[in-house]
Amino acid sequence: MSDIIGIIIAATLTLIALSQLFKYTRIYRIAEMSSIAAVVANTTVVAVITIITKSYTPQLIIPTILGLSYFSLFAGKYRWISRYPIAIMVGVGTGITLRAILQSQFIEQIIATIKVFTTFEPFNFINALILAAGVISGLTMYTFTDKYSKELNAVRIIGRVFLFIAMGTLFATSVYGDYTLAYNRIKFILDFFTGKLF
Amino acid sequence: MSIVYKKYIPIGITAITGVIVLFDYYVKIPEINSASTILTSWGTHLSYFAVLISALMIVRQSIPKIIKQEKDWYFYGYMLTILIIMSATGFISGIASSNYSWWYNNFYGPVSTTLMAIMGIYLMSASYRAFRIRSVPVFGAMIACIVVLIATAPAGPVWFPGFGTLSQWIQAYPSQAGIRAFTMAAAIGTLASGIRTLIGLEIGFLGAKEDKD
Amino acid sequence: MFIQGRIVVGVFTLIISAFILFFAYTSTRGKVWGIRKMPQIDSIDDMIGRCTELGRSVHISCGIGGLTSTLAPQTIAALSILRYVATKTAKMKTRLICTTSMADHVPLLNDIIKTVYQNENALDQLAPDTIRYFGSAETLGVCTILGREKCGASFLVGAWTSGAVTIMETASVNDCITLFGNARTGSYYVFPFANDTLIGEELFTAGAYLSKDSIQIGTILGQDGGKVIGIIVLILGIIMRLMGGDITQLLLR
Amino acid sequence: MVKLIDFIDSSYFSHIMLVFIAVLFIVRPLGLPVVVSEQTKSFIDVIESLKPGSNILIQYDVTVAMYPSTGIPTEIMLRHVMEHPFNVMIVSGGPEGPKLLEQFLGGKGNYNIQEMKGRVYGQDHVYLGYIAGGETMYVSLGSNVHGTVVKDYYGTPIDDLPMMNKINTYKDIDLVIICEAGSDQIDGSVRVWATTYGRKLIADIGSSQYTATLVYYPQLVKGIINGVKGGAEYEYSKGKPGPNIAGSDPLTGLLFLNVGLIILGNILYYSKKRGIIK
Repeated sequence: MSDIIGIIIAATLTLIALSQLFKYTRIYRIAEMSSIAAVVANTTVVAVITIITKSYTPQLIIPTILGLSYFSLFAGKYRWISRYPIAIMVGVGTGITLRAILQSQFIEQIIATIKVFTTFEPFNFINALILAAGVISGLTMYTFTDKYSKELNAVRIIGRVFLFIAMGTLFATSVYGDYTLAYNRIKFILDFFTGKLF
Repeated sequence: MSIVYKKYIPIGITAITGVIVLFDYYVKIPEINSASTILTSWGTHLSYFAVLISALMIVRQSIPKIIKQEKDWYFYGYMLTILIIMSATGFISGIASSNYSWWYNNFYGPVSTTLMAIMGIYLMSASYRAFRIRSVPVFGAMIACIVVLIATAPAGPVWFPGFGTLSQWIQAYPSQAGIRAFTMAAAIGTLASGIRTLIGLEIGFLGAKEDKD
Repeated sequence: MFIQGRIVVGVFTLIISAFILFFAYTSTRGKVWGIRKMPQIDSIDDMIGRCTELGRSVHISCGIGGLTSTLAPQTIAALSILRYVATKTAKMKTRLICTTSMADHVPLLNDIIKTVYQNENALDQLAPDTIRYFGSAETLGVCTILGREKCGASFLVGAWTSGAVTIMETASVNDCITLFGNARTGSYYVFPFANDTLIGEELFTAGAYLSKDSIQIGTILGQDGGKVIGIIVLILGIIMRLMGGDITQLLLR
Repeated sequence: MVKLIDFIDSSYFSHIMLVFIAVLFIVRPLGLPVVVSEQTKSFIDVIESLKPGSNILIQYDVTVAMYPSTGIPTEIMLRHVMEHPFNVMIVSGGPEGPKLLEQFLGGKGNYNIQEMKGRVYGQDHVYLGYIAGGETMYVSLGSNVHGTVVKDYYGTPIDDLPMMNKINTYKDIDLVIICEAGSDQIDGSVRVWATTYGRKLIADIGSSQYTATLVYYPQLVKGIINGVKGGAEYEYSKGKPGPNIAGSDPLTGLLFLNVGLIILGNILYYSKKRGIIK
């Protein structure tokens, strides 16, 4: 029984959410509010359970106190106390990011571009040159100096073309999965009305 | 004086924390390595408290709307009801229980998958407008997009032989170059932004530049 | 003491950081560095001005990047933009709506927006529901806001998933201009759909550019130094490879 | 005329066309041709060239929201692997993996594994469940399986499972199959299994990961299944039409609709600009 009710709720919410495509109506807020409530409830339950079980660990006593200081946000004038936990979080995040960012996103990309040059055979060589030229002009597009602006602007346009070609390509390869999802939802609604789901 | 504990001490904390976590990656010094592990676990623990604050904020914003019976107040009532029922179920019977997952699966599941589907539908109407040739770069994007779309369609290569090879070439060279330039520049931007944060220049997260009381 | 395989990365990090610090240092000594105009960032003022004229509200969201994750710098860059936008809306008496999907952001947003409005003596303009938390259902919530509360501009900055398309399309139906700034490769293909874009590194420079502070502008020039190093290493590597050498092993040390 | 063009320019036109094409192809499938791509062919070849009794590790990281685009294609792959006399060890790096895989192992999916004769849990396939830790976890799993995992998904100690006695380190694993959707973890998996441990690697991934994976083909990743498209090619070459082939028809329609809309958009844009249509 609860399965059938579940399917009916799911189909109704799906239809309501899809209705937003054609016209925004107030009924759409039911779908919005349902999912917000579910998401917030879920994260809150997980957070509370974790806080209750973990806060007694000696290692985590300081962050527990700092975490409680977040509540100073509601105290108006003493809002600044909440900056201490934020400062720690930002420090951790920045440190973690700076660690490996150049390894995977900079050096390995350079290596991959160098390795494309294998032979002097014209077809391979020209392709490799296109790749290298694209990378270099793309990087030039991102320079911010106002010197040599005439010369640089010409290269910047070429770089922009490469960046946009990448956007077009990634769009074409990615929409495939998104259309699968769209088609599956339409099929779900059709199956619901033809009674295949029950 | 107040600027010291409102601004300078937090900046110092960020810098010290950041440098410890950063150095942990490069060196094998037991003190730094364990300090970094502890700090990382602090960060995770602190974000649970942020969740509490956020939930509290939602409740604080909704209740006045319901009491004053503002426009659409009953939607907020509905939200609070589900929020309370679901949290109670979670606390009483645990998050692994079937009661709890019934609520989660039927109230969030369909909407989240529908949202992905809506995104797919919107991508089509967005591409109709976005790939109108207004400049040279967009022309490149459009050509690449059409070639790869045709080659990706399961029956595409049958009807348009040759597009498969062309699409592979585009993906392997010009498009790859664009992605690489984007990634490399983003890496440098991230590094610069991180350094600005650590030396106390880019402190968007610490309120305004100066506090007036 | 140093871990094998990470030395060259460390050296690169040091060199690029040194570049950035050098340019910042010369700026403190009074040297003024020029940077090119970035029309996308300058358009922020126009977008807010348009909202003020039409009597509409401004929407901003700082993305999905948690503060302790590797997306943190993107979020911090977005927060710099938020601070600028909030200052403008406070001055121009335009309504601001700030949404978020990350609980991490909520205390930050509260602090920043309240402090900015306090500095502009505009705390009375701040509606209690200026900051709204939606969890991972943010897209749904923003679509409602854009439709119901007549937003004239929507700033989607920080790390984003491709779900931003939904917001942009809803915005275009509701005659709302979007600025999309993002540096995540996964949602790279979303850029063509926004009215204005901050592609990748441009997002990180926005905060420094908007500050109009000579030291921060100096650091932007330092970033150029990093790119020049990258290009030089790349060209050297290619030449060496064509002559039969191999630089790649060295780079992986 | 102006009204018609305004209607086409609005989003409603493309929404209606999309729903129309999807419904049309669901109701009346055309049976459009399928071309088996090189990557899919080599994917199947890698599996079929393995000796009987080989040990396979499947890394199952599919999420609920992406299941239609990635999960369904993995079902045919799982079924194909299970049909051969291999030892299959499955592990999930994402929390949503177990619930989805349970459907398959329990026979609720599109392909019924319970019907397959001769498959005994613990002797020829084992499911280790969800293990947190991402890339670090896979590194330690490769160096010492029994040290990383103590119990399987159903709570049995893995030392009691006869199959697990044959697998101790990465050296005992002959093939690694990645099933991945949504997360940006393909690079990490390639780093661990192909670069560090030098294992033979094939990938069954969602189409959003395809470009990222193509970089490694064919040096590190020996074969790729590209979402539902790859699934359809898989079913076609195995001669077993299933949900993927059924799903690939509407997709051909939708992708060509998209191409048509882009071209139409440009024609209308230029006609308006040049004043051909007023």
